[in-house]
Amino acid sequence: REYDKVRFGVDVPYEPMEYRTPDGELTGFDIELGNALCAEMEIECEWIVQGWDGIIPGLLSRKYDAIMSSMTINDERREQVLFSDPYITPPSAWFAPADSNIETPNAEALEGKTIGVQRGTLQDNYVTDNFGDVARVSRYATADDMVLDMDAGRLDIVFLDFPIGKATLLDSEAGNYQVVGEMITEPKKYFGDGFGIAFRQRDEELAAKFNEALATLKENGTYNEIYNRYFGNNNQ
Amino acid sequence: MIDLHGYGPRLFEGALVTIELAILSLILAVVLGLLTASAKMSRSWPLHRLGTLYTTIIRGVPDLVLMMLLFFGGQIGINMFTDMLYDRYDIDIFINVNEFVAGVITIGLIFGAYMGETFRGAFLAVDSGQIEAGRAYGMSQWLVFRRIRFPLMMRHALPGLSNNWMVLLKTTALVSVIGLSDMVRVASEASKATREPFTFMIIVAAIYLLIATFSEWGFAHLQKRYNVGFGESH
Amino acid sequence: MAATPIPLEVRNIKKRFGNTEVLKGLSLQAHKGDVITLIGASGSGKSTFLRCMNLLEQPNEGDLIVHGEEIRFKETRHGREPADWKQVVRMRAKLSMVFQSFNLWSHMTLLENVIEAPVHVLGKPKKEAVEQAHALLERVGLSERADYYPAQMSGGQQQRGAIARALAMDPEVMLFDEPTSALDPELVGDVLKVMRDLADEGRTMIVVTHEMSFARDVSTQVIYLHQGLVEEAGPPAEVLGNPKSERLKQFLAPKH
Amino acid sequence: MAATPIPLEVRNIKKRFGNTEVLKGLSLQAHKGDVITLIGASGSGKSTFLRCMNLLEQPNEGDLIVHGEEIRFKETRHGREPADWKQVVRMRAKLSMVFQSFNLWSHMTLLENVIEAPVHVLGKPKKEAVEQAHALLERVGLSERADYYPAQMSGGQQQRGAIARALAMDPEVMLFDEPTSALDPELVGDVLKVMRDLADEGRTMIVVTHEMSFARDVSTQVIYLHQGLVEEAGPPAEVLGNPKSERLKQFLAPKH
Amino acid sequence: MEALIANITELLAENTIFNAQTLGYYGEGLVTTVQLVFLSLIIGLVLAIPLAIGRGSKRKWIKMPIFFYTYVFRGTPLLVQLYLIYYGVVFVEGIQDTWLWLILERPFYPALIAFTLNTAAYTTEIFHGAIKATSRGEIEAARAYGMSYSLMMRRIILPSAFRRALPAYGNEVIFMLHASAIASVVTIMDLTGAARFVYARFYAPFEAFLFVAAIYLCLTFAILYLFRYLEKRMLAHLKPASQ
Ligand SMILES: Nc1ncnc2c1ncn2[C@@H]1O[C@H](COP(=O)(O)OP(=O)(O)OP(=O)(O)O)[C@@H](O)[C@H]1O
Ligand SMILES: Nc1ncnc2c1ncn2[C@@H]1O[C@H](COP(=O)(O)OP(=O)(O)OP(=O)(O)O)[C@@H](O)[C@H]1O
Ligand SMILES: [Mg+2]
Ligand SMILES: [Mg+2]
Repeated sequence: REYDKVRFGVDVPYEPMEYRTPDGELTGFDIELGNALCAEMEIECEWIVQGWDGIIPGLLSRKYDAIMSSMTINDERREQVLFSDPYITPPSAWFAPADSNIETPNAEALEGKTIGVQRGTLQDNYVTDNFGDVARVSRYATADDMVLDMDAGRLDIVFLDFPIGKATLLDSEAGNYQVVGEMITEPKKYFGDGFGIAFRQRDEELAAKFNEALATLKENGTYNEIYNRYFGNNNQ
Repeated sequence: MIDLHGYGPRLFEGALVTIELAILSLILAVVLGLLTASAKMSRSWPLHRLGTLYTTIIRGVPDLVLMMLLFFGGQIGINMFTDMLYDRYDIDIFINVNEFVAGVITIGLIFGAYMGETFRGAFLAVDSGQIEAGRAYGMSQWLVFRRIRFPLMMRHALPGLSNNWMVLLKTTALVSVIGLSDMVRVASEASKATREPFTFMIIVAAIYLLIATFSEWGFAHLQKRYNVGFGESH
Repeated sequence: MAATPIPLEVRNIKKRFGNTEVLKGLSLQAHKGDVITLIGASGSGKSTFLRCMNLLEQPNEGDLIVHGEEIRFKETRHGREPADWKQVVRMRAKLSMVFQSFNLWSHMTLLENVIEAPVHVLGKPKKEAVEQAHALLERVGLSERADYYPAQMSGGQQQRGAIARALAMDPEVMLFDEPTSALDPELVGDVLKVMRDLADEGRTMIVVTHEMSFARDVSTQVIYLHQGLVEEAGPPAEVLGNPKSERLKQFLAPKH
Repeated sequence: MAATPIPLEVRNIKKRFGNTEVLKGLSLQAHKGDVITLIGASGSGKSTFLRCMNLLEQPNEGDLIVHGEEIRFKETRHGREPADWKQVVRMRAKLSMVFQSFNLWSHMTLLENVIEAPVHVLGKPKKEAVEQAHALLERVGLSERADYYPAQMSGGQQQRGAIARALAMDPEVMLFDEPTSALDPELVGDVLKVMRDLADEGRTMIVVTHEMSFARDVSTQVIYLHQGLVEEAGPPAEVLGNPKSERLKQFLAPKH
Repeated sequence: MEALIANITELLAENTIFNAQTLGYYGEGLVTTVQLVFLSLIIGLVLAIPLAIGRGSKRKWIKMPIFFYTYVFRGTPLLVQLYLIYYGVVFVEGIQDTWLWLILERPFYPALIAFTLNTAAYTTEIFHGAIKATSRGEIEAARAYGMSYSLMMRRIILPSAFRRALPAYGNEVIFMLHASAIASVVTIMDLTGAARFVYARFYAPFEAFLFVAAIYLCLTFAILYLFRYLEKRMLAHLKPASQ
């Protein structure tokens, strides 16, 4: 089967992975990488903005052919969709106010605290399963609501994708927040294999083509060029 | 002046989407509402049942769920058909359920049910003597409806209609779940990007209030028009 | 040379509501110029009879012949119904009804009320209808009120307006259902006067009424109904002046 | 020994709506047992006069003395008003009004309608009020209908219910505003009969009516109003039997 | 019948979504939704009655503020109201140090406040309309029988207005139940919150949302049934007698 055009579903904004400039132009790491992949395969690509709640149904109902929207690869999702090889593996991290007394986020330190997560993310699953019994988990629709509530004093600590946390907490509110503890990428059960592009199960051919193109970009340096533009000052 | 961080034009476009969506859904809802009210008042048992089923189910299911079911479920239904064509006859087509159309249909369907109830109450409030007079003068069913039943009914229906419209207007924000950039969606993107949630919230609220003000004004006009003959005596 | 057809003929009409038979076989012939009054106690079936004549109620049995044309019926699941609603609509346009509670359309001015049916049912040009309407309103003494809404007029004025509306259809037969009984005593006179004038002019009319003086002075025939049957009928002098049945005698006795 | 005070006395009442003076100075004394009928053409001010008596309208001038107690007024920005609303409430409880359109409270059964004011205004124990209500409903022939809602009763029944409601206050004076004119002719008799009984019993009543037979046979005094003034007043035999003014003569002439 | 039960058990055994844990989430969500909706409706109703009376007052300084309140709360989305009350209060200087913070800290009360103010605004308008429609004659009768203003309100106007308002109010209750779905925006795990959570864990949108739709449907049926019962009882006076 010939593919001359691929439509991507994406949920914005999720800075710096995918977001819009004020005049409505889509940009971000996912977008640039996706465009580069298409260029490599010499097919046209189109981006379709879609809210997160409907992003998998949209794929399954063929509103678009792929999802490239910071979606973590894991087993439960694998039952619904087919993933490409991971194209980035960002760690997750704990963020707390600068004056927080939590040093190592473990069950003991988090006892009785209120933890913020973004609803439906792998961080949510991780926190719910590991600390759900000792701490209160507040689930937010967006990372920004979470920041607002941490400002308000309703949250003690939040658990986020590191790049997101960095963009929303460290860069924009310099000095108010700190990273607490280690970067976290294990266990795979939660943190999966990094972000992947999702396809419908039957489109194996298309996924294979993308994997091939991704490998080429990693080899020829295009990938690194884009990566450095977004995460350059960080060695992750 | 409030700094919109360059989101002004998109907010404006979003507001247009909201208004178009609201008005088209309102039209659909009114038509469906009239049909439903007629069905529920009809002598025919199946029609009556159908009307009741529609109003209960639709009012029972949350709007968001209904929206997703219709949009994605509808698409999957169509896809099953096109997949079958592909598998059997090697015909490869994709029929896309347009999100704007889906939004209008869903919101229209939801509010058709509420309108149906409003209209039914209003129809029942019309003095049956005046309908009878119409029939006694040889008017056909349709003529009676158009010239007498409908204008008399509107007087009773308008307060309920304006309430439903207020709710409908705000329900349009649901369409972001199916990927439409209405004003709420744009505002929420803008507030995330600029980290100024309240600025955009307030702007959205103000636009809604503005639309509400205009529509109240419109309703006041309609009220006046359909209240003709019921005012104070000379 | 064919005789002109009888404006309205009703043969052996029966009507049931649920299990009770309200009309038990009533017939009537209204020739041109006849003024027939229907009298009887409350519940005797006068209104139902009148409403059967223009099919606002569907009779369960019996025939209806309007201006020589017989209405066709068919049996349906819901009971007996006219076979051809177009025919009914056409026939109704020939019989104009004036209701006890006037039933002027409240969202239209008096003038609009009068021209409504001529324009939309008979397809008369609007200009012509308006002219005719003004003439009719003049006749019933309401030319000043053409632009008033029903709610702005007294009961007597509304009823006279309703008569003008009925006349505008230029009907074969006019049906009146207690046209004065919703009126204050002072307003009754005006309406009765208009009706007398219509009778003098040779209009064919069928009138349900409690106004014995009208029945006596104006009508050509009086029919006394009792429990869905004609108990006595004939010229007013006979029926009212010299009643035979006990019941009618009692009905005619003064009330207080 | 002090004489019992007069139930109701009205002195020189004037009432304006906007610029038109509707009542131009009317007086009246209702002694115990009096049945006063007010007659007059439409618009002559009968209803307004009656409504001024229990202050549903505020008279612009004039005095009101109920059972020897004079109602105090004060001037406000909105015009003349009662100085003490408590006094008005107390006074209204002594004058029961029966309306043309009955005005039974539609969300209450007939029995509830009758006990409402005695229990909540006069503070009567509920049990006692219910007993009394049953007796009153019996009197007006409605004992079977105690648990019906107004919408489920005929006009005549509603009006008799309204009379029972008025009686339940055991009023000094009963005010009736055209109590029969919203009724079908056949139902009028029932209501008039109840009113006759009340008169025979020695109730003080003031009645606006079009029923000349009632005025003639039952009332002790007839007042003929014309354009807000008393044109003639006196015993019915005199006023109705031998009217002096041209206008009254015409008013009394048969209509058809 | 047995085959049906067998079928269902089989289905339940096969599915990975509806286990004790997720059903627990749904259960808690149900409780939260019912609490939130029920409480805000009750309080909203209690507030709406005096407001509706005041809305029809002749005095401008009573009437206008109430009109303004209903105008703003009916004219703007509940989501915005909730957002401002939950996230916005923080911008009030020093609120964190007062006892108010004890109430506002948890999301439940801000949500309750937003819902209550919203439903009170709609209910005020509904009642206001119904009060305005009270038959003039019945009011006159009440005055003529010596009822004071407050007695008349209590015994005649409000009871009959409430009955008339019942159908419209039934709609409002259903609207409120549906609107409560946005509570999850401020981290409350209501029914919709639970559904989103389950969806996010298992990526089974149709199962998760269809199930919750079924629960909402049951709740709506309960409400419709209740109102049908109330209407039957309280609107008896509008129907002709069935002797
Ligand atoms: N739609 C109906 N359903 C059931 N019974 C009806 C209906 N319409 C009329 N009836 C009954 O039919 C009988 C005759 O009613 P109809 O109205 O014709 O009497 P009427 O002679 O016009 O009385 P009135 O003088 O009170 O108007 C009455 O017993 C009435 O109760
Ligand atoms: N609220 C009002 N505002 C202005 N004018 C009024 C008002 N109420 C009554 N009127 C006028 O006062 C005059 C007297 O009215 P009223 O109702 O007392 O007459 P009536 O004798 O009872 O007449 P009817 O026999 O028709 O009931 C009429 O001209 C009427 O138009
Ligand atoms: Mg009749
Ligand atoms: Mg009067």
